[in-house]
Amino acid sequence: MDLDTLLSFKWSVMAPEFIILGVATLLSVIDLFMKKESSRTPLAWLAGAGVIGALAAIFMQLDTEVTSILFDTYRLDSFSKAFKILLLLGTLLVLVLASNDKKEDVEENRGEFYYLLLAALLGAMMMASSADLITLFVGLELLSLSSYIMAGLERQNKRSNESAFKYVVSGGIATAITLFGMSYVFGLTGETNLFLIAQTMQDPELLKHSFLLMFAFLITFAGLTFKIAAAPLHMWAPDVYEGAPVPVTAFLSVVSKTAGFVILLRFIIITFIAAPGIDSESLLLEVQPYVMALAAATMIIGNVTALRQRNIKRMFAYSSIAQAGYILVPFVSNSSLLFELIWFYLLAYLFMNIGAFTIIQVLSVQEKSNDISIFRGLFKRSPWLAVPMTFFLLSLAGIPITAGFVGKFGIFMGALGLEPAHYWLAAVMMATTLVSYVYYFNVIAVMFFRDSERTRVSVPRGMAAVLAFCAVSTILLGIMPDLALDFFYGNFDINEFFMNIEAVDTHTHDH
Amino acid sequence: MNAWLLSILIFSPLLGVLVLMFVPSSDEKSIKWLGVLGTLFPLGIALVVLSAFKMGGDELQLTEKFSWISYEVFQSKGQVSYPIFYEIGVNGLSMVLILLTAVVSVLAAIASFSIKQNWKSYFILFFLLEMGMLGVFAAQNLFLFFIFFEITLIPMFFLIGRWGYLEREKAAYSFLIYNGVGSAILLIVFVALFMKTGTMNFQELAYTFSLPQAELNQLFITKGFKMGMLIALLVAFAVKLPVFPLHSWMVRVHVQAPPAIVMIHSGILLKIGAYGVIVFGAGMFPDQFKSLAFVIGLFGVINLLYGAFLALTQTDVKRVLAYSSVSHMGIVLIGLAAGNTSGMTGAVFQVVSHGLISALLFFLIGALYERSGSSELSAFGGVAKRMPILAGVFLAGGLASLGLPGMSGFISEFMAFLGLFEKMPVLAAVGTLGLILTAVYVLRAVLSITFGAEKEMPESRDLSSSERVPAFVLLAAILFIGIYPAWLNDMLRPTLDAILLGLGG
Amino acid sequence: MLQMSWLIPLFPLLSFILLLLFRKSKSESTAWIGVLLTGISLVMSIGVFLAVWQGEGIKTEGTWFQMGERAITMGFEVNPLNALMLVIVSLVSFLVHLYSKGYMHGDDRFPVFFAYLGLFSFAMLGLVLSPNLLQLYMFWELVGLGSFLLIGFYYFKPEAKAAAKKAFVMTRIGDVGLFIGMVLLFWQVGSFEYDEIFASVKNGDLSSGMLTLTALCIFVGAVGKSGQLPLHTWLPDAMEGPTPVSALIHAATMVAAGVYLVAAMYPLFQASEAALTVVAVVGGLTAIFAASIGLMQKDIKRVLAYSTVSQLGYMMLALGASGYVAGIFHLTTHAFFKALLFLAAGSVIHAVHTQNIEEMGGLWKKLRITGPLFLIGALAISGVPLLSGFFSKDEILASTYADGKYGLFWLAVIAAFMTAFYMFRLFFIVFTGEARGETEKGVHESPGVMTFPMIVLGVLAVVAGYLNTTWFGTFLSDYLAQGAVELPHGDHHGPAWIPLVATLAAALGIALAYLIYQRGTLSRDWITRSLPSLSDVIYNKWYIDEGYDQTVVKGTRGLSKLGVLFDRYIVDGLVTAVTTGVQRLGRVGSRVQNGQVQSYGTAAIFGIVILLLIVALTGGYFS
Amino acid sequence: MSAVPLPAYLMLALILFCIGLFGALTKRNAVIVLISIELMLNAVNINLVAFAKYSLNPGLTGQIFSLFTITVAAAEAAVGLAILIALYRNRKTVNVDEMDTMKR
Amino acid sequence: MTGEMIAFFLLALTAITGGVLLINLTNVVHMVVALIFTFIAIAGIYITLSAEFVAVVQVLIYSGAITIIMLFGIMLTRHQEKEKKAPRLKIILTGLTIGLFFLIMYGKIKDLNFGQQNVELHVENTKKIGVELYSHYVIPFELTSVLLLVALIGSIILAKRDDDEKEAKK
Repeated sequence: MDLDTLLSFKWSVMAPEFIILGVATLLSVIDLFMKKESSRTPLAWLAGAGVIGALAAIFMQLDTEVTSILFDTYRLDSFSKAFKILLLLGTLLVLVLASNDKKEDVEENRGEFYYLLLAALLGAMMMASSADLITLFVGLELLSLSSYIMAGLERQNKRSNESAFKYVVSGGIATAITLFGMSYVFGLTGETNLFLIAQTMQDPELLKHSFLLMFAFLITFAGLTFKIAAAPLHMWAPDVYEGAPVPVTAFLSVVSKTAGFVILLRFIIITFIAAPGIDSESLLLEVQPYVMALAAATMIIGNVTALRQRNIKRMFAYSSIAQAGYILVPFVSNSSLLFELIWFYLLAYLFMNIGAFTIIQVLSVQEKSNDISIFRGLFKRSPWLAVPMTFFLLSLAGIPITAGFVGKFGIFMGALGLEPAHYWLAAVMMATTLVSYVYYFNVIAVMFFRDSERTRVSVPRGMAAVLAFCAVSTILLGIMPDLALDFFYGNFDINEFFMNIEAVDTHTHDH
Repeated sequence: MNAWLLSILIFSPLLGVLVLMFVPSSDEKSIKWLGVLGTLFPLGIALVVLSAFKMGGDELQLTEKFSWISYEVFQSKGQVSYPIFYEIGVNGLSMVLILLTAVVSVLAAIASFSIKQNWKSYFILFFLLEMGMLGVFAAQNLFLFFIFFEITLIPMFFLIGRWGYLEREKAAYSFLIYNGVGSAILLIVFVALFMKTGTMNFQELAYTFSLPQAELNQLFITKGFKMGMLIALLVAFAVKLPVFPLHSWMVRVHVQAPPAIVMIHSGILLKIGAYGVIVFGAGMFPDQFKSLAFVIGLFGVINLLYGAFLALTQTDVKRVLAYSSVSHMGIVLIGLAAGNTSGMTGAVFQVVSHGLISALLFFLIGALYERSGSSELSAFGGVAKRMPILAGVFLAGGLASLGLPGMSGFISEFMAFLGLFEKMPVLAAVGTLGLILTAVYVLRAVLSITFGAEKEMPESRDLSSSERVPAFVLLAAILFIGIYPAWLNDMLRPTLDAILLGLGG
Repeated sequence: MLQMSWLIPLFPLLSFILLLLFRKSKSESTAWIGVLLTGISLVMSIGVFLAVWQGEGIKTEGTWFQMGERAITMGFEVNPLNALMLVIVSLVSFLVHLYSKGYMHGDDRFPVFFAYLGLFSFAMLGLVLSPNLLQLYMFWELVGLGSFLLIGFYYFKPEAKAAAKKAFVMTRIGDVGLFIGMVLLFWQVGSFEYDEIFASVKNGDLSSGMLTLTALCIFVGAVGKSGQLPLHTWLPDAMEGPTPVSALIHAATMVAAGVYLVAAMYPLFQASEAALTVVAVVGGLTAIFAASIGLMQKDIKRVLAYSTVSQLGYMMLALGASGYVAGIFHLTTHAFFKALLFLAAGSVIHAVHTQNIEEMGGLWKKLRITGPLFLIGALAISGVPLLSGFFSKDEILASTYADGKYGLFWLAVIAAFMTAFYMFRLFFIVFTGEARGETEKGVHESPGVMTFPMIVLGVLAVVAGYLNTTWFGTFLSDYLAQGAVELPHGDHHGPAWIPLVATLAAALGIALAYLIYQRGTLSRDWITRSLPSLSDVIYNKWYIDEGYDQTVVKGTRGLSKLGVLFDRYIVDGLVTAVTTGVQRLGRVGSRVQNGQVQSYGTAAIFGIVILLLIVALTGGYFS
Repeated sequence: MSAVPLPAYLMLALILFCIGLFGALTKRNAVIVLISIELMLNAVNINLVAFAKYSLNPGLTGQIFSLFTITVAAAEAAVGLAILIALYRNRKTVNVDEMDTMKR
Repeated sequence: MTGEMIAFFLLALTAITGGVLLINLTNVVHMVVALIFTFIAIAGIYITLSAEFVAVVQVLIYSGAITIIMLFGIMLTRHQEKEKKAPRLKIILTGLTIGLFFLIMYGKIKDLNFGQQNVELHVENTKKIGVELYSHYVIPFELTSVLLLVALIGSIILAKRDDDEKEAKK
């Protein structure tokens, strides 16, 4: 392959990634030359501009056909576009949330945060737009490494240190496990291109090793649950969420989680769609009960343990575990609605969770605490914080006229849509949702039913904007979910996801 | 105008919310009056709707239908879409319930004058609650029904938890979790039905399920599936109704919530359960419903007797009334179990009648509580002396509650039992024991408050003029239905006939 | 005239509404509203009665509401039976209104009392005019309401409160029986109309078991309202109400409604021999049982109350023994003389302000009008010849004998003896001898508004008997024969010795009372001493109330308490168990979260291994 | 063909993986925990390289994959160590089981 | 038994021994040193698998770079040299779980054989790898450079001494 061939690829489709990469580099250089005392807020604006630029680039690509560069190591299809929008949007909101962070001891690391955030975003975006095991892995690690560092950015804060260390150890083990599983997936097929893997999976030779395949699947899957904070690799989340700075927690719980689902979808669906199961059924059908069990366990652990939390960030960590469990449900059901359901739920989740974290941030900065009691009497002190917070909590709990409800409704559609319908999974989800009412409404009760002498809360303008945007979106998507669904259906053809344009025509075994 | 009429009605309480937003929260007086005005407005529109409603005409009227949400699914068969529409309409049954909602809301708003704090947020939530209730009865598909159903949940949670009595928060959670269980089951059932049939519209669903089994098999709808769905629905609505043994939340709410809210709750919200059983249970799965009739009847009788027995020895008048509600909801079940014209009519009449009666009684309890600061029976005595009007209305309400002829309670009890006697005479005969017990506990409660030696109370003024309005309006309505039931009956008949046609009775 | 008869009940209703509006008025002239309006009713009733006497009748109905295919109707019907009842009710009601004007003088809720009277009269007249069972049932309950309100008129008295409640609940028990019977009939016949029910009965559409069942259910209703055994306990307690109320409701009208009901449904009863027998037995037992209690009571009104129960038992006995006319006849005469007795008793109470007969005495001289009137009443009820009671009681005895119910016949005779005894015991203690207690002073005769009604009733108590006599003509039975009911045996002219026996029993009773209470020949506590336990039982009303208290009331309350416990510990307990279970689970979850990152890893590996193990075990790993 | 069979390599990898895992989960010194994770990644590399030679589609890909893995592992070790040092400055400990201020 | 076989066994034995020593030694520095043997042995294994380039990288990065920074880490953190054993129960439980994992995997690995092998891997191994890296895998390769940059910057930020900054602030 010579330079001409390399240059013949349509590199322009990578524009969003290039923009992010460029801005990240620029930021690091600027940061290097900026005076230590000067505020890093301009960096935030620059980073934000970069994200918006990348978003714009993606919107301009909406009509672009499926494009593949270098044997799907980069791939632009509807799936990647749809989910990259989520990632970018999430990062943008986290940026605004962080830019207004007035906590002094973080100030000194402000600059690094921005370009680390962008680097993490870059990794996530690469995960969204690749169909090659190696790229996926490197993207995943880029995201992970940046996250480890971000979690530990508050160097003087013991909790931040500890959370970062826990994160890096858990993450390291998870990476090893994932890779161990992937190594078998790779080994049994000898390919790294997902489509080729899928093709090779149909090889009758592999029928003999269906057990190993199943093991590989389960190990890889379990390893990847680390990113989405689902069982069995969920336990890091509460500690890390608690210790990390709030913007990082928001990032972890939204963008990083979204990226986790992206890689799960990409890797699992494409790779195993044609794989044989142990009893010669489809492997994906055969693993359903196990994934279901994991989803159920995740929902139960997350919701039940959240009941006992007094620390709001920790509570949201468990909540986020539970939410991961919910999103795993359509994944289990293999419904044809899979992509839009997950996409929609993640979109809803993005708004409600970032919105909630914005308020947590405001309050925890003011009160110097993360205890639930910081919400005491919020309705009296600042109704304009209490009301949106209520919407976010209701949405998380899945109560109508919020986006969270429509998302959950969709998940149920997925779970009950195919024959045989997964009634018990739906029942577990509903039962745990009920349990979740208790702790979500507990926060609401604290805001509305308790009184407090504390003073009013002042909200920085940028955060207020994030808040308003998230609240409006949460409600709007709850009332008119078609806004998002039509956008999805109108611009994304999910068949592209399965379209192997590269491998069939041009792949040559050049070794 | 007519095309939008119903939507205007449903969302008309929002106008109140909007107006209240601009009133300073310290301006108690204007907020309270706006609170009443804000409910009068929907009442006015409800009356317009009533006038536009053709009695005994087509089954569904004033319908509206817009495309709302559309999921597109690619299956092997090709593209199948799962559209969700915004579709509303009224038939006789929902018209009656909408009217009841509008009326009771106004009266409850008046009764809310006794609220001591945070009037603004109180009334905003109150309006949202009213919107939810109106929507529940106007909804013509499962999705919309569920949404409005849940919308009623949230304001109620706040209203109980913030403005209730001492153990209000526990009551609020109790309310939330129990009703959450109900709505959780509902959601699963609704989605399951949706995914099997591709529609959420009540009528289309009813039509689909009435298809011959051979066609249904192609949709993977077995008899077992239908039965399972029906049972789940019944359980879900049993929570709301509530049916023994799922009633304890309701008692708690009735005791702890502010009186005006209990008026709404007992008067209307409980009725959603009955409405649901009628529309979904009997309306969509008539065959299965019939085969479950005995169980439903049994639970009806158990409810009736259990509530009555427990009401006998309660020392708190609110608890007496709460258990009395349990008991009276048993009559709804009894009527439904009968599944014949009289039974159905009785059930629906009981829905309306109990709505009015319990609203009246709780209103009076609220007035008494405000004066005495207690709701213990032992705290009262000889109220008739200083407050003859209150005592008189209270007695009248009690008599209505125990089914005195000439009042609405009689018609419903009579019809329900009449129906059940045709189908299950022995069960019905056992049930009539409840009529005696009802008399015992109602008189015990009413008499120990109004009769006997007078006891000291901090305040002993009779009903003020603003308090008389709700009391007399409700009493008049109770008497009107009791004396001239034909009006209500004519309105309900087409709807009930349609359901009865399915039940084959 | 007949077309207007539906207005008859409405005048009292109007009175009720008007008086409620004037409820705060202090003026006692408000009473005239009630008197006037019931007077109009009375006049109309008499007009209607006369028209019916001439053989007319009417039945008009309209749809009340439509129940599916079936129309539930409301309307009114005038037939001989209810025309007679109309007159009785409106007459007694009118007289009681008048009487109350004097009796209630000075009460601060004067208009309310008259309002309640109006409500009651409305309900009673409506009941009588009902052309179908459902309508009857509705008014039946409203009558109960009126009675309840009036018994509890002195609401501040705990006894009145208890009595009102008891009256309502006890009659409600009966009502439920009526309800069941009515509903069962409906599903058998398809209608609540008397006509249609009778037609079906005649056609033999109902099985005999069903006939008996429905008849008995309806009879239970009558038992409740008419204070028959075993639901009679409320009636004596109901004497807590003002005395005119007792005269109106608990002597003349409402309690007679049970008898009326059986009479109105007579074709149904006729079709079931068993039902008739039950009616007769219950009636006969009630007659003697209540009379026995009446022997020992010390409260003037209670004596009269038990007397009423006893007489109602007579009527039931008559109906049960196919003595349709006899029953109605006794109902009529009883209405007059019992109302008279009550009003006279009221007059006495009004004068001496006590109801305890042991504190009275020698009133004959002081109450110059009341005394003789009371004597007339006592003579009439005792069955002294030529007064109304004699004729009607004679007919009952005759028909019982003719029906072959000899045991009941002799029971009735003994009851007659007892009646005479306790009435004259009462008379002698109250009116003769010396004044006892502190009641001498200020005793004066009642005003004219009170004595006038008594005089009217006194006259009627004498002459009403001639409505149906062997000697002058059987006007009443001829008249009733126009009605729907086919009279059973025509008239009963049993053996000629029956009147003699009856007279003898009455004479014996009077004589015995005379000997004990006037002459003192026999010591007063003669019976008490000779049969202490029996007299104790009788004095305590056979311990029926206590028995109910110990069994039914305590049982119900116990069940209720049990229910409360069940509700708290089982129903709520389950919920608590679930919630604590979830919370425990949460605690376990958070304990696992021990902050050790290595434990997290171990847990994860453990999870994965479990998954792999399950796959291995279920997938045939070892094969 | 008498070459070393594929299962032998896989077994070696598995053993090393398990040892690494055990070390990562039980060793108290944080540095050793980090280095144990490196050992696990090494085990994966053995798998990858072995599969590069023996597989349905043997080729260089496995070796390239392992190169990426090595790089990533190195980066991870560096970052992990940096975090550890930051932590050590504040807490003066490298004992993993003392790092449990956040729990429950 | 061919020479390849013997070489494999020796290398494997060394690797595993290193691993076991890692587990069992108490001196932290000794542990790291033990692991150096493992890393080098693994490099040898790579050579038997015709992956010369990877083997070289292995030696450079693992036996060299990583081990050194780990040793530096140990020095920097001035720990007590002796490592205390973890609680027995924890060791047993973890050991059992991992043992089970091993057994399950072992059962299906032991007869995994595709019956073919690539014999040309060692031919121009490094060059071919280079070509592949710079053509086929250029995107992940570049991404890796970002990753390394992030790791570099991140490590510097995190490990930077605070006193410098505090002084700078003053």
